[in-house]
Amino acid sequence: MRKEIRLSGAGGQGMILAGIILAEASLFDPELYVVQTQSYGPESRGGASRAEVIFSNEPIDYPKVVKADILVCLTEESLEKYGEEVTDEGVVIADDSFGGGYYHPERANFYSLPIITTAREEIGLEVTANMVALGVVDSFLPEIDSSCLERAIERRVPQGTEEKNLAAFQAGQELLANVIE
Amino acid sequence: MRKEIRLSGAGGQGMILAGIILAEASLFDPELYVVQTQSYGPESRGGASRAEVIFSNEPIDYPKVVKADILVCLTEESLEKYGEEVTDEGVVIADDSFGGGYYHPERANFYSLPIITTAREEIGLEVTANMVALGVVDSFLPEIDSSCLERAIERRVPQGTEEKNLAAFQAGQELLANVIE
Amino acid sequence: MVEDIDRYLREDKLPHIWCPGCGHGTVMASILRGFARSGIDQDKTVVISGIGCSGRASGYLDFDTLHVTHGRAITFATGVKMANPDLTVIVITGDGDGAAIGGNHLIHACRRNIDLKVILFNNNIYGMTAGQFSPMTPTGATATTAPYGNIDQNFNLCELAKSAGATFVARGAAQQPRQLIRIFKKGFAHQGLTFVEAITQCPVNYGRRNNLGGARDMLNWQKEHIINHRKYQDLPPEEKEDKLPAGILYQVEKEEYTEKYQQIITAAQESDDQ
Amino acid sequence: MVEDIDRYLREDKLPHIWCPGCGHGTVMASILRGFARSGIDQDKTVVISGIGCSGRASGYLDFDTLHVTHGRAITFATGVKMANPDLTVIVITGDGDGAAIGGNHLIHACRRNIDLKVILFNNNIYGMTAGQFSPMTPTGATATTAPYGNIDQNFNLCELAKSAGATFVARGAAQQPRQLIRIFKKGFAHQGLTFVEAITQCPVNYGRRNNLGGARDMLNWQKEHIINHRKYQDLPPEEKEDKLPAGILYQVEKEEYTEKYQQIITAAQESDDQ
Amino acid sequence: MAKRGKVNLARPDWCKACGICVEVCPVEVLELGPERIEIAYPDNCVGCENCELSCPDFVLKVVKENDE
Amino acid sequence: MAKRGKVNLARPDWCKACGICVEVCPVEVLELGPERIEIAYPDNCVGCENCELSCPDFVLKVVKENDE
Amino acid sequence: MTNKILSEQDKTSDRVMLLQGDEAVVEGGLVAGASFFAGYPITPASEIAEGFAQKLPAQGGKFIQMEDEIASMGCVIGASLAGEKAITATSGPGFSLKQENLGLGIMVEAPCVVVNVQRVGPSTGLPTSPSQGDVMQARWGTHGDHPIIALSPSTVKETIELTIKSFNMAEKYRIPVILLLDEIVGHMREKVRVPAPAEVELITRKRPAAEDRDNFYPYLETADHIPPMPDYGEGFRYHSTGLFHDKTGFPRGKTEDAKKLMDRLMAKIEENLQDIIIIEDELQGDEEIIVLSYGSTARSAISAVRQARELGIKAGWVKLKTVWPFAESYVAEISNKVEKIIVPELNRGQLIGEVKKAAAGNAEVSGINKYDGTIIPPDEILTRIKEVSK
Amino acid sequence: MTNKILSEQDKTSDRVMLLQGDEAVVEGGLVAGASFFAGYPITPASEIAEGFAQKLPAQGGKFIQMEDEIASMGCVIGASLAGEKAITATSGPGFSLKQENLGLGIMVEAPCVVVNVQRVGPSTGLPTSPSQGDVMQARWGTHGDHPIIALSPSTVKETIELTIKSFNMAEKYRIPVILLLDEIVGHMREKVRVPAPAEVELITRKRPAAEDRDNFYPYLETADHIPPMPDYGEGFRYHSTGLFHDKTGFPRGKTEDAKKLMDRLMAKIEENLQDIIIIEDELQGDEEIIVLSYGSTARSAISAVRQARELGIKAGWVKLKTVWPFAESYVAEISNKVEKIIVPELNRGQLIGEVKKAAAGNAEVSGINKYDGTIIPPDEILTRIKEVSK
Ligand SMILES: Cc1ncc(C[n+]2csc(CCOP(=O)(O)OP(=O)(O)O)c2C)c(N)n1
Ligand SMILES: Cc1ncc(C[n+]2csc(CCOP(=O)(O)OP(=O)(O)O)c2C)c(N)n1
Ligand code: SF4
Ligand code: SF4
Ligand code: SF4
Ligand code: SF4
Ligand code: SF4
Ligand code: SF4
Ligand SMILES: [Mg+2]
Ligand SMILES: [Mg+2]
Repeated sequence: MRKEIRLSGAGGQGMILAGIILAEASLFDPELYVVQTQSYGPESRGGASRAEVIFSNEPIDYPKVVKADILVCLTEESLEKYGEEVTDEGVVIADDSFGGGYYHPERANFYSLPIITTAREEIGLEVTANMVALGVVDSFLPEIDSSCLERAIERRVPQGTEEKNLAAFQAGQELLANVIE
Repeated sequence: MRKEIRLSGAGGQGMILAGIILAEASLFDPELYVVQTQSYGPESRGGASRAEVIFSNEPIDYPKVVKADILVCLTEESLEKYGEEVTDEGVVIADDSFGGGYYHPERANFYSLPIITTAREEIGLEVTANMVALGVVDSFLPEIDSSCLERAIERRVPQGTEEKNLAAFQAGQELLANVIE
Repeated sequence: MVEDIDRYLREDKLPHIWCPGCGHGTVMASILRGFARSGIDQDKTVVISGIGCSGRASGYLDFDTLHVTHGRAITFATGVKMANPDLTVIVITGDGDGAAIGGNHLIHACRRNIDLKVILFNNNIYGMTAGQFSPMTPTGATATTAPYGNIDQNFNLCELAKSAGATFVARGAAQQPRQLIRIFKKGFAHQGLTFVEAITQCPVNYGRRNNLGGARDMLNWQKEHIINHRKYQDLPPEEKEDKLPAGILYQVEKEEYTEKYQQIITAAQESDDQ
Repeated sequence: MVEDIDRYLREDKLPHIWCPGCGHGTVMASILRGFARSGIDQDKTVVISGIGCSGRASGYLDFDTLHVTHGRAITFATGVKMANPDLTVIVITGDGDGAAIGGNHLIHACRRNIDLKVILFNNNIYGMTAGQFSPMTPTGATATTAPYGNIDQNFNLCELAKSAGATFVARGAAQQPRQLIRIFKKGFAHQGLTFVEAITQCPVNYGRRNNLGGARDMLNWQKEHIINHRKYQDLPPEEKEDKLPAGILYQVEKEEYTEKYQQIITAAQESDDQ
Repeated sequence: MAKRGKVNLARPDWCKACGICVEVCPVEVLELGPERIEIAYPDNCVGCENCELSCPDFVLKVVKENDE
Repeated sequence: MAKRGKVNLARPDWCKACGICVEVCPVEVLELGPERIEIAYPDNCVGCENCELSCPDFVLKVVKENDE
Repeated sequence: MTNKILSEQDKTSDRVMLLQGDEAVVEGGLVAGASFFAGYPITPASEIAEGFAQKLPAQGGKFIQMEDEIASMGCVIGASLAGEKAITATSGPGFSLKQENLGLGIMVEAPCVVVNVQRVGPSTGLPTSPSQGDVMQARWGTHGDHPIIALSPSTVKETIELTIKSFNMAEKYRIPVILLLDEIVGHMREKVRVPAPAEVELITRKRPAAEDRDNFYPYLETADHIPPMPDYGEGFRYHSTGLFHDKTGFPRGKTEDAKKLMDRLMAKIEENLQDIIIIEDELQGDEEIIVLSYGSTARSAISAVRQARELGIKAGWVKLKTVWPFAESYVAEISNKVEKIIVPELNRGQLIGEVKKAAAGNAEVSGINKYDGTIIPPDEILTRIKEVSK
Repeated sequence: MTNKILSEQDKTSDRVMLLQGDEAVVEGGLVAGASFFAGYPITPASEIAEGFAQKLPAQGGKFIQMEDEIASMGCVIGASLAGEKAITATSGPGFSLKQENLGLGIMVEAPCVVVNVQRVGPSTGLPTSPSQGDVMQARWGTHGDHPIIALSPSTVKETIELTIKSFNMAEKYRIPVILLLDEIVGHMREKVRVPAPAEVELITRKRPAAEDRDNFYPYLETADHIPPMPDYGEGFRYHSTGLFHDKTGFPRGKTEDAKKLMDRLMAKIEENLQDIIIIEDELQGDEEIIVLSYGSTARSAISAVRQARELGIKAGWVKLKTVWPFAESYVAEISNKVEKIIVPELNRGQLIGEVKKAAAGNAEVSGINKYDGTIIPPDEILTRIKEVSK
C-alpha cells in the first residue's frame, strides 16, 4: 500500500497544517509509515500552497507525490495545476466555489463540495476550511482510523481552537455523505 | 653565469634594503636577469633577517639560494645559520665584531671586516652598515658595474640620505682593499 | 495633490509580495514621494538592498537596482558611490539586514560620511525568515528564537549611527507618512551619510506573535509611542521611557567622503602633471 | 610596592615580540596589575585575542588563552562566557581587530551587556601588517594605504560602545599606567560589558611615518592630549577638539546577559518539573 | 473654502484588504469588502490623502477637486 | 619622611633600550646604555615606581625600602 | 480499516514523533548531549535554531542567536573549548561566511557540529529549494589544507542517527563535523522514534586528569593523534591559536612543526576511515551497474534500483552516509567489479569527481544532475539504468 | 666587467623595473585599465593595496580601504556595476571571507579581479610563508554550483601578463576572475619590463547601445552567452539579484529559469576553454615522464626537468597558467602518451586530484607535496624523476 495525497490551495488556507495533521495521524498506528512534504517559498506568502502526504506500510523511499490518489483543491488555480497528476482511480476533491475552467467529465471520482461555505457558514470560521477538507479526505481514507485524525487535530491546532476544528472536521466527514445521499 | 648572494644579519640592520639595491643594480644592465627574495616573518621584528639575490644572464628558474657564492653576515647567529650553505669557492664576509664561535680555517675566502665599525666611525651612522657591506660585496662582483650599484642606491635609499649611503658604500669598497694591502 | 510616483514603480512587478497590512509598502511609497520632491534624476539613482522582506523593495523600483547578499548592501553601495559620485545611491535595508549582520558596514559608512541614503525598515523582527528576533526586537518580546522572551537590551540605531559619524539621522514611522516624506526629501538633499530608521509594522511575524493585533492596531501603537522629537525632549524622563522621538534628529554639514577623495585625485594629478 | 604580576606571565614566552618602545607591553602589564588587585581567580579566567600585534598578548599571559581569527575574539568570548558564566573572560583586541573588521561583534556584545572585559589596544594603526590606516587613524595622518593622508572621520569608540549599550566604558593610555590599572581593576569588578580603550604608541608603524618621533615623544603627546575626563568636561569647546577624555567615562548597573539567560533556564526547568 | 477631493481606486486588483485606509480616513468614505476595499461613501471624501499616503499597496489615488 | 625605594634590573635581558623608563623617572637614576638600560645613579631612586609601571618589557622592579 | 491503533499509552509515548529533518537535528542533538547552540536564522535551517531555542533551557543548555554566521561559528568554538557539546546550523550563504572560523576550529581542534541545510546556490540562489550544491564546499570551503568530516542523511530517522554520530565523531576526533542536509530532508516530515540517550552510544571528548595539570601539553602527539582536552577554567591554563603550533600550543616558527601538526590533524581522520566512513548498500554481488548516491537523492535511487532488479537488470545501490572523507577505497573496489556507476546529484556534478578519481577509469561513471531546485524522481534514474544496461 | 651598461636614457626608462609580484599586480592592473581597488590589508597581499593606494589617484582611479574583506568584495562588485575595472586583493583568511559575495558577483555577472596571495593555512596558519593551499578553495569556496576562472603566475613577468589577462577575461566573460599568487611570487623581486597599454591587447566589457534602452534585457541569452552590460546611471534602470532570475534580471520562481541561468553561466566558460586555458610546456614529444606544475613551483620543476634531460631521462615540463577551468582534455591527452605524471604542489595534494581524474588511470600520477611553508627545490623533483624513471 502506498497512498499519495496532495492538498492544495492558496497561502493562508491552512493546507500545510492539514497535511501535517494528516501525517501526524500515523503516529497512532504502529504499522504506518508516512512522509509529508510541502512547497515553501514566496508562494507561501499569498501565492499557491501545497502539502503532500504519503502513507505506506513499508518504508517510503521517494518522498514526493508522483500521481495523487487523493487530490484536494481549494482554489481553481491549484486544480488547474495539479488536476492531471492524479491516478486513474484517484479522487479529486474541489471546493464548489469554482465550477468552470477545469473540469473532467471523464473523471469518475470528481467531487465538487461546499468546503469553504461549510467552514464559513456551519462553523462560522472560514479558516477551518482546511479541517473540513480533512474530514472529506477521511471519507476516502479507510487506511487511517478517524480517531487517529481527531487525535492529530487536537495535538496540532492552536490551543483553544480544538473544538471548532474538530467540528469542522466532522462537518467535512458528513459533507460527502450528504452529497452521496 | 648564475651568481647567488645572501645577505644576513639582524632585523633593523637593513639587509633587505641592501638586497633590493643589489638587485636593482641589474636594471642598468640589459643582459642581466635578477631575482631577489627575503625572509619575512616575525623574524623581521628583531630576529634574524635575510635577503637573497641571484644574478644570471639567463632567465632564472629556482629563485632561492642553493649555495651562496657570496655570503654576508653581520651577526654571529647568521654566520652560524648560513655559514655552511656556501659554494667551495664562495666568499664569506663577516663583520669583525664577532670572531669566535664559527670560523672556517679551511675556507680560503673568509673575510672578517670592520663593517659596522666603519659605518659607525667613518660615516657616523651605524645604520649605514648595510651600505658598507654592499661596498664589500661590490669588490667580489665583477659582473655588476659599481656605477649601477650607485645608481640603485640613489634610487632606493630614503630621500636626503643618498650622500651618507653612497659614502658608506664607497667606504665598503675600500675596506677590502685596505685589508688586502 | 500627492506627487505622482507611478513613474518610479515597476508596475509589472506589482502587487508586491508583502503581506496585507505590511508597513513596508507605505514606507516604500513615502521614499518615492520624498524622491519625487527632491528633483533628483531617476536615471542617476541606484537603489541597493539586502535580503529580507525589506530587501525586496529594490525589485519594485524603477531605477538601476541591485539586490545583494544579506547585510552587505552598504558595501556595494559604497563601491557604486565611489565609482560614480554623481549617482544618488539609496540603500534599503532591514533591522536584521542592516543592524544585525550588516551592523559593521553601517557604522563604517557613517564613519566615512559617504553620501549614501541608508533607509532601514525597522519592523522589530526578521520578517522574511518568519519571526526570529532582531537587534531591534524589544526586550521581553517573543519571537521564534526567543520563545521565553527576548533578553537583549533595546538598541537605539539612530544614536548608534550618530555616534559613528552619520551627518543626517532621522526616524519616522509608517503611521506618519507625511513626516516620512519630509524626512526623505531632506535626506535626499543632504550631502553625506544619511540614515533614516523607518519604523514599520510586520503584523504577520511580529504583531501576531506578540498579541499586538493587526496592522491597524500596530499603527495605533506607533501613533502613541513615536512622537515628534521636539515634543519628546520636553517629556519627563519616566514618560520618555516607552517612547521614541521621530523627525530629523541630527543634521550637520561635514565634508563628504567622495568629495574628499576627489581632492586627492586632483592633487595627485596636479603633482603628476608637474 | 607594585603588585607582583610575574605569576600571570608565561616567562618562557618572553621577551615579547613587540618592538622597542611599543606601548602594548605597558598596557598588558597594567591589565595584569589591575587583575592582581581584583582578586579574581587566575584559573577561572580566560583571555581571548584576535590577530594583530595586540593579539599576541594572549600568548604571554598565563591563563587559559585563545588566539583566534582577525576581528572575531568577542564572538569566541561570548561562547565561553555563555557556556560558563563563572569564568572571567577578557578580550584583547586592536583598533583594526576590534574596530574595523570586528566592529559588529563589539556593538552586539555591548547591546547584550554580556560580561566580557573588552580591552582595545588603540595604537591608531595596523601595527602587525606594517602600517595601514585603521578606523582610529586620525584624519589627515598618513599610512601605507593613506599615502595622501587619511580622509576618514575620527572615530570615537567609547561613544560608540556606550551608545551600543556597554555598561562600563573607559579610556586610558600607556602614558598613564596608574590610571589604567585603576580602570582595569574597576572594570574587572564590573558586571556587564566592560569596554576599555587603551591608547598605546606604535613608534614603528605609526609614529615614524607621521613624524611623531620615538616612543618617548609619543608618550609626551599622550600626556598633552589625553586628559582626565573631569578636567576635559570643563574645557572650552575649542580646547576639547584635539583632546581626549580619559578615565571611567560611563558606568551603570544593568542586568547582565548570562544572568538573564540563567533565569530562562531556571524558569524552563521549573515549568518542566511541574 | 476647504479643499475637497475625490478618492479613486486606481489599482483595485492590488488591494490586500488590510484596512489601513479605513483606519486613517478621517471621515467615513471607505469600507472593507470581502475581497478588497470599497469606496462606500465617495461624497464624504475631503481629499485629505491620508488613505493614499498610508496604503501600502498603491491602490488609492486622490484627485483634488481644484486639480481637475 | 618620604618613602624611598630601590630600582632593580629584574630581567636585564628583556630590555629593548626604548628609553621610556628614562623619560618617566622624576629623578636621575636610569641611563640608556648601548644595548640596554643601566641603573646609573641608584641612590637617587625615590621608589616612585614610574619606571616599573611604564616599562613595556617587564625589565624593572622597584623594591620599597620599608618592604625590605 | 484494520484495528492497528496504538493503545492509549503508546499514543502518548512522546518518543514516536512526526518530525521534520530540521527538528530531528534538534532531537538527535539533545539525545547526543548537545548543550549549546549558537546560530543565525536562515531558510531552510531556521527551524533548527528555533527548536534549540525552545528546548535547550529546560535541559540546562544554552541557546544564543548571534549577529551573523561568523559570530555563530566563533561562539560555538568558544563554547566547545569551555566544555560544551556545541552546534550551529545554517544554509549555503551562512556556510560560506563560517568558513574562516571553521578553519580555526580545525586548528584548535574544537569539537562541534556545523549543520548546513543545503538550498540552491550560488548566492541567494533559490532559498527554499533543495540542493546538494555545497558538497565540494564542505570539503574545500576554508583556505589551506585541512581535514574534514561531513555526514549526509537521507531520511529523518537517519538525521537523528547522523546527528548523534556527528557529535560523537566531533568529540572523538576533536574536529568540527559538518552535517549536510538538503532542503528536502530538512523540511520533510517523517514518523520516527527518537531513541533515549541510554539506547545509543554516546562519546564524550577525552579530558586530561587534574593531576596532569603541571605537565600538560594541549597538542601533544599521542598514539591516536588526539590529545585530551580540558575545559576552560580547570587550571590547565593552556594556549590555542590558529597559527601553526607545536605540542605546547605555541607557534615556534619552525617549519617542521607545521608539517607535524598538519600530518597529525590529517592522521586523526585518515587513520580512522574505517570508523568514520559509513556506507549503506543493497548489493547482490552480481552487479553490473551501481547507483551511488547520498542524501535525499538516495531515496529515488533505491526505488529505481529495485525497479530495475525487477526488470532483471543487475543493478545495485550504494548510499554514502559519510560524504567526507570520501569512500575512496570502497569505490575503487566496486569500480573493479562493475561496469557502470551512476551518480545522481542535486548539483551539476560534484561528488562524481571523487567517484571518477577513485574509479580511475575502471568503470564508466556518469551523473544524473538536477540543479534547478527540483529533485530527481526514481523514473529518471531508472531510465538511465536501462540506457546504460543496454 | 664588460661594458653592457644601459645608456643614460635606458637607465631612466621607467618601464624596466625591479618589482615584487605584488607590485606587478599593481603595474599590470594599471596597464589593463584598473580604475578601482577596494581591499583590506593582509600579509602577504598588503603591498597590492598599498601600491594601488599610491598610484590610482594620479590616473583618476579610486582606492578605498574597507572595514573587512566582505565589504571589499561587495565594494568591488558595486564599482564594477558602476562601470569600473575593479580589483581586490587578499590572502587565505580574507579569501574565505569573500566567498559569499564572490558568489553574488558570479550571479550578477560583475567583471572584477580577486587576487589571493596564498600563505599557509588553514586559519592564521603561517602568515608569511608560501603555499598553494587555496587552489581547491578557489574552485569551490562559495556555496552552490558556479563557474570560475583562476590564473596563477610563476614569475613577476607572468604576474603582469596574467593580471592583464585576468582583467581581460573578467571583462570579456563578465565574471570575477581569481588571480592566485603564492607568497614566493608575491614577495620576490624580478627585473621586468612593464608594457605600455598600447602594447597589449585590452578588453573592455560589451556595453549596450543607448538606443537599446527601451528593449533591454540585462541577462539575455545571447549567442556567446554574455549579455552586454551598461554602467549604472545610463538610464537602463535594470535589476540584478543573487536570486536565480530570467533574462529580465528578475526572479520568476520558475525552475526552468534556474537551469537556464546556471547553464548559461557555465557555458560562458565551458564553451571558451580554448581561450581561457593557458598552458606553457616544454615537450620534445618523446616524454615518458611529465612534471605538471603551476605557480612558483613551476620554476623548480623546469629546472629539474632540464637537468633530467641532461641525464638522458625523457622528461617534460608543463605549466598551467590557468588553474581553473582545469585543463582536463589537455591532461587526458598527455596521460595517454606518457607513463608518469608528477605533480609538485605547495599543499597536501590538491590539483593532483584533477590530474588523476583526467588521467583516468592512463598514467601513473604522483605528487610531491610541501605544506610547511618551505618550497620544493629542484633536486627534490629531480630525485623523484629519477625514481620513477627506473
Ligand atoms: C548570510 C545570510 N544569512 C542569513 C540569511 C537569511 N535571512 C534572509 S532575510 C533575513 C532576515 C531579514 O530580516 P530583516 O532584515 O529585518 O528584514 P525583514 O524581512 O524584516 O524586512 C535572514 C536572516 C541570508 N539570506 N543570508
Ligand atoms: C581575515 C583577516 N584579514 C586580515 C588579516 C591581516 N591582519 C592581521 S593583523 C591586522 C591588523 C592589526 O591591526 P590592529 O588590530 O590595530 O592590531 P595592532 O597590530 O595594531 O596591535 C590585519 C589586517 C588577517 N589576519 N585576517
Ligand atoms: S512577513 Fe512581515 S515584514 Fe514580511 S511582508 Fe509579511 S508583514 Fe511584511
Ligand atoms: S609594529 Fe607597532 S604595535 Fe606592533 S609591536 Fe611594533 S610598535 Fe608595537
Ligand atoms: S482622501 Fe482622506 S477623506 Fe478621502 S478617502 Fe482618503 S482618507 Fe478618506
Ligand atoms: S490600505 Fe490599500 S491595500 Fe489596504 S485595504 Fe486600503 S486600499 Fe486595500
Ligand atoms: S623602559 Fe624597559 S625596555 Fe625600555 S629602556 Fe627602560 S628598561 Fe629597557
Ligand atoms: S622608581 Fe622612580 S625614581 Fe626610582 S628609578 Fe624608577 S622611576 Fe626613577
Ligand atoms: Mg525586519
Ligand atoms: Mg592597531
